[in-house]
Amino acid sequence: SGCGNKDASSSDNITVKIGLLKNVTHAPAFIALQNGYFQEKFGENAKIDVMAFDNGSDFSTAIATGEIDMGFVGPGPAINQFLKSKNFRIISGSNNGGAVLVARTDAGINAVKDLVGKTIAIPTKGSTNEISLRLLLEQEGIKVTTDSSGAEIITRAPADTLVAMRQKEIDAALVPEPWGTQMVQEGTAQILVDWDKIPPNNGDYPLTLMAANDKFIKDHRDLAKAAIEANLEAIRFIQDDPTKSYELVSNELKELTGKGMDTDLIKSALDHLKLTHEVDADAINLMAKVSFDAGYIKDVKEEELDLSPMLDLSLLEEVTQNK
Amino acid sequence: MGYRIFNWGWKFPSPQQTFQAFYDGFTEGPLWGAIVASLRRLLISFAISIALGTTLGFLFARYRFLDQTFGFLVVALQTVPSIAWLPFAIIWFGLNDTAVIFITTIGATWTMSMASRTGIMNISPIHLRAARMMGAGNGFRMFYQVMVPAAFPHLMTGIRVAWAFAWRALVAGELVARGVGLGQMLQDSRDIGDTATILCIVIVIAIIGTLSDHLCFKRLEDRIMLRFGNIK
Amino acid sequence: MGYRIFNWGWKFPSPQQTFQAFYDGFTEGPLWGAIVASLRRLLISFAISIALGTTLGFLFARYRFLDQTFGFLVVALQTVPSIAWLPFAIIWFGLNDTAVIFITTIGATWTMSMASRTGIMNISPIHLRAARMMGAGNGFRMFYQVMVPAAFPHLMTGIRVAWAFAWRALVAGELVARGVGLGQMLQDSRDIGDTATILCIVIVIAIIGTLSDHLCFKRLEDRIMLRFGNIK
Amino acid sequence: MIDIKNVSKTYDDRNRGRYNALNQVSLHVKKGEFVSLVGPSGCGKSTLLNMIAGFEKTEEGMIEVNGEKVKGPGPDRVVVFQEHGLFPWLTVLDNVAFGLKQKGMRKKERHELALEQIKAVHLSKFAASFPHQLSGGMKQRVAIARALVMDPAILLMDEPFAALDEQTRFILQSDLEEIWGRTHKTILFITHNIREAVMLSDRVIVMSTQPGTIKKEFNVQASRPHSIGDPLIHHLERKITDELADELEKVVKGEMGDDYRIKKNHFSGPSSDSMGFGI
Amino acid sequence: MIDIKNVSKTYDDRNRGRYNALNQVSLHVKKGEFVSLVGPSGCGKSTLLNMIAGFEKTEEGMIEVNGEKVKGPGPDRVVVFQEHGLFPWLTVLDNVAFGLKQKGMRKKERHELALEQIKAVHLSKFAASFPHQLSGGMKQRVAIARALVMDPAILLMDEPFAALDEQTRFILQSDLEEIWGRTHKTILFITHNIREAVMLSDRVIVMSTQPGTIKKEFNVQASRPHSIGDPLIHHLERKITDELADELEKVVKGEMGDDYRIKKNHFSGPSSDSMGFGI
Ligand SMILES: Nc1ncnc2c1ncn2[C@@H]1O[C@H](COP(=O)(O)OP(=O)(O)OP(=O)(O)O)[C@@H](O)[C@H]1O
Ligand SMILES: Nc1ncnc2c1ncn2[C@@H]1O[C@H](COP(=O)(O)OP(=O)(O)OP(=O)(O)O)[C@@H](O)[C@H]1O
Ligand SMILES: [Mg+2]
Ligand SMILES: [Mg+2]
Repeated sequence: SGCGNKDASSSDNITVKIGLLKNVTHAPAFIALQNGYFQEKFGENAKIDVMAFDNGSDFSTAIATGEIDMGFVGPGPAINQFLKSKNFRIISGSNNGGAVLVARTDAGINAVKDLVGKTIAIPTKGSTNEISLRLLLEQEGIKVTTDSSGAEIITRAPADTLVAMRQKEIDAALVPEPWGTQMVQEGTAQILVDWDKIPPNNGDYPLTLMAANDKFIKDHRDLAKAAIEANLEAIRFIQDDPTKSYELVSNELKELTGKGMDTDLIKSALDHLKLTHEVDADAINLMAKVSFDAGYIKDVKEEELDLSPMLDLSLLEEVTQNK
Repeated sequence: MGYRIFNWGWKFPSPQQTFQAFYDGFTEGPLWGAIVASLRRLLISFAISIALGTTLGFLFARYRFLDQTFGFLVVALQTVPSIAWLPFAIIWFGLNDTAVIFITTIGATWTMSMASRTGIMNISPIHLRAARMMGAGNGFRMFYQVMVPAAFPHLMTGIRVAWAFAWRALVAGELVARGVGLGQMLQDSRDIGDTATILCIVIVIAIIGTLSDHLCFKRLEDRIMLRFGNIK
Repeated sequence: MGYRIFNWGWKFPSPQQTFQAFYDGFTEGPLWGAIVASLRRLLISFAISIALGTTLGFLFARYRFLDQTFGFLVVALQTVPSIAWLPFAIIWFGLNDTAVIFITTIGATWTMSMASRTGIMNISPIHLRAARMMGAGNGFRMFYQVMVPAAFPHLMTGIRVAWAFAWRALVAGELVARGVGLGQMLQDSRDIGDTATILCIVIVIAIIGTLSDHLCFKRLEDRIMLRFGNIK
Repeated sequence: MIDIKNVSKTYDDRNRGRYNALNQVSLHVKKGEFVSLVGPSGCGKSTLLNMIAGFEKTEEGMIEVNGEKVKGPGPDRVVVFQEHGLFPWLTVLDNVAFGLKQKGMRKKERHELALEQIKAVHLSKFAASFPHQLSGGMKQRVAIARALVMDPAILLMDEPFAALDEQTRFILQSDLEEIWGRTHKTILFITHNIREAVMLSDRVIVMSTQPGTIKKEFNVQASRPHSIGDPLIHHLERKITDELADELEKVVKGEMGDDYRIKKNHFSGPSSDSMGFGI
Repeated sequence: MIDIKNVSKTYDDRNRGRYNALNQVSLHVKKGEFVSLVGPSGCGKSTLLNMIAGFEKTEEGMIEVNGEKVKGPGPDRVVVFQEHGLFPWLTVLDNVAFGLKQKGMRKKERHELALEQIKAVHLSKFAASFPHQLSGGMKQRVAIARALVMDPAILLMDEPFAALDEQTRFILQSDLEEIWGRTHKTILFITHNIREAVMLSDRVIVMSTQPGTIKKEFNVQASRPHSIGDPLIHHLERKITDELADELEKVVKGEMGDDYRIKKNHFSGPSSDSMGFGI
């Protein structure tokens, strides 16, 4: 396979710094780590350093500053950061979908249009989830405001969202899985829009992508390709043996945060996303437009908003063609 | 790592960007509202802290057994960054103003009570004796007629440090709390990597801090100190 | 909202849970490592702050024009919670130790330099005159032989406040920085809603704070004050 | 008026252990009498005065004022301290009126009374000033006015003029004499200045140290106002000086060891015709 | 030794505007002479001394020491301050040795020299103590030792004994006289105590105030050691007292307004046979 063409000069005594978020939606990365795919593909001489982030914007800052070489991130923060620093690329997809809109059981919300005058939580400003939410609200003609004439969007770390929902601080939340499922299981919330109805593309939008620093791609193209291979292999593994995957994901989570997770939750999370290496450029451009409209993208004119330079799918092509 | 600082680019906003952020913030953005909201929270917490802290300090200075039992606890609490209480505040009060005010109050009260304790313990015994001799008693009249003014220089120092602590706690608390505020703006700007707005908030905070220090505390202190004839 | 506090349940860890968290933290968990790592960062930043702050303060006290030009800037910077610098620190240095140390240093330096400035400006002119008369000159010998010891009571106050500020900045910085540390542990525990560990970290911070204040600063201050015969 | 019987006082001192500051002191001060206490530093003069004022508890023995046991400070026995003890945050007027305010007197009334006393110490111009704006002598004047406005039966003065320079001190002495002549308060006056004691008092009490006891009493039987030229005053000053010289040597030796001795002749001077002076 | 020619000094004062502290002062102090400066508070005594010490700049006129213009403080003109000015963080020994250390002297050597001077002021027992552990008189002794160890040509003393109680003051006076007799330093001595001035000095300079000028000079031609009994000393004290009384009245009136006047007879006493005293 592709891992055979290791270039000794490139992989000797190098530490590859891989970034990821502590979310179940990063399952392929977790599996690749747990099963040692990265190590296997990189070769013996490469060391792997894993850095876990709480949110995508920290991740994006880190990849832009060279703090990490490559990793897994959502498109929202990646777009924001790319438009500023333009020094990293999206090299592959990992999975799509994976987020749900839940509403508090006793908030009297039965449809998206009921969200007028309600408070909806998202993990971070500019995140992929916010973009979905804004699209969703736009479809129903609901404005984003800070008063009761529209819907109010606030940011909450997912862990805080659980508490906030319990305390009726928020009425709804568009969160990555398994947080939504967890709230449903707790009985505090119910699913309002399921993962495969979330825009854009009804759940078939990029949620987790692989990104790599320009410098890393230039100096270690082989390692970048090896990482893509690891990702592909992990995706296959999950598809082949989901039950085993749940356990592995839980183990990785325990390593990253000190606490594992119920396999049921992991199962529901994985059920709610679509594993794929493909990257939908149109969806990304649409997301960028939403971000722009929300005022998150500054110093760029709308007509110049072209994100094709952010995608560098040549490595992915090389890997898939080698198969 | 230091070299990075000089490799500006997107890492530091240009003056134009900062001006633009100021302009946007004040005209269409939430900057003005954020300032007002933050100041409101700050002032509420600050007032509570000062009143509570001064009273606590008085009790500690006055009742030896309190000082010996709970005194060390206050010292211990004083050393805990109020941000560490944040998780509890969120659980107890929710992600709302109450939590932020709680955090901010906790951040400023202990310092204030230590300052008040020191101030009252350091009152010249001659003043206390003179007051008692002239019939000021030992209770509340003594407290507000003699102890508070006599301890004023110390109290003032306490107030200034408490103010600084309160600011720190406020911003930290607002970073996670819901609503409008400078801390929330900071967090939002960070999320979308908007360094110009971040710088603009830092400048706003610095200006408010300097102004409040200069216009309120320093002036008050100077006036009081003038009265006291610069005794230290 | 206050009633919530008494509606414990999941909102406050029981003593057993807390003990368990302590036990786990020290035996298998990262508590010990976190303490060491945090203290390491803290001490590095603190040393830088003290040295830098004292020197800055001296320069401000000594050179009027510096005081009048940059003095107000230091006051302004002092009022900015160091957490507000965090986004910049992250962009400049990355989510690593350097960023945390930067934040912490920034948090403590300004206070220290203000204290040092006040301390040096308040040195009794008689001491300065006596020293000059006996040939201590006007340079470095004067600085370390007379100014530093004479300003010691003020410097000590500055050091204690700087220490408190440094702690606050450290925890705030660590909340987002990567690696091992009390702040990171706090954040992790918060993410998984582990209130017992949170309380346990709060207690650890309080104990470290109290111990360091008692064993280092208070002792040092008392010894110095004893020497100074309790002059204020 | 003031009755002190067998009073002793012991302090727990960190360095010296139990320190016997006063030992079996008995003293009687009549109404309207001006009594001075002199004695070397640390002999317990202030301790005694503080016990009369009610600031310190009497452990052993008994102190009665006007036939009543002293239980705490009260406006009938007002103290004038060496460090004036004015409140820096109040104006001269408010400082003087403070005691009246505590009695619940109305603002107008108490300001009138206070102004009267301020006038009596020649400070009308400074009623609105703050203490730090006054010179040391003026501050002591305010302290005296503050004491007099309470109209106490007894004035207790603990080295009230010690911090002043000699010129000011002299002026205040003559002011005090004038006030005493006018109001005939009972005054207990502590000083290190023997001339001051002799010039002002009806009776001078010499205390000895370690432990503090009353060593000797001198009646000043000269006619009022006492004058420096009066040979009686002259003679008394010499005698008290001699009495104190022994005590003083004791103290200095305790401080500096036996290698130091006071040249005795400096105290009484080479010729007996010279008057004693404030040692 | 010290040559002062037509020196004037003006301060910019916040309240009083430009304040003329010294006006055309000329003074010559010979080598080995003991000269005292007396005068009412604020007449510029300290200002003059600080200018000689080099702490204040001379704006007008000229000050020469040993034929050289004064440019700044130096170890040849050491000041003993009223508030002693010892460093609280150093032991007595280190305080005294401080000046020698600045000269670069080795530790052993400078400690030896310092100990010698400490012995000379009878404080050997306290070499390792810190200043706050000493009494006021002992602190002034250390300050004198610290000055003497530098072996300066000139000692400038600004009310060195003013903060001490009378007994201690007296002892230090006689100590100072002994030191001067032994070392024959040139001493400029400021005091408010006329007796102190007359007893110690070869010459007493009386200054007047607003602006500070030299009003009169008195030579003390009595034989050393001066004795209180000496009629010459007696007489001189009276004369200086009278000289100062006018100045004093000027000051008091300025402070308190014209409604206050000093009872003149208190100053010189009713009978001319009494000696003058420190007003
Ligand atoms: N609170 C105290 N604790 C311990 N010792 C004390 C206390 N107050 C006074 N003393 C000691 O008691 C002794 C008498 O003190 P006191 O102040 O009465 O002396 P004094 O005669 O007034 O001296 P001075 O003339 O210096 O004012 C001194 O040795 C003093 O150290
Ligand atoms: N730095 C200064 N700024 C303004 N005025 C000053 C300053 N130093 C002294 N003066 C004024 O100059 C005058 C003379 O002061 P100086 O200290 O020389 O008096 P003095 O004779 O030593 O008085 P005392 O006997 O009280 O020590 C005073 O009126 C004083 O207020
Ligand atoms: Mg006393
Ligand atoms: Mg002077």
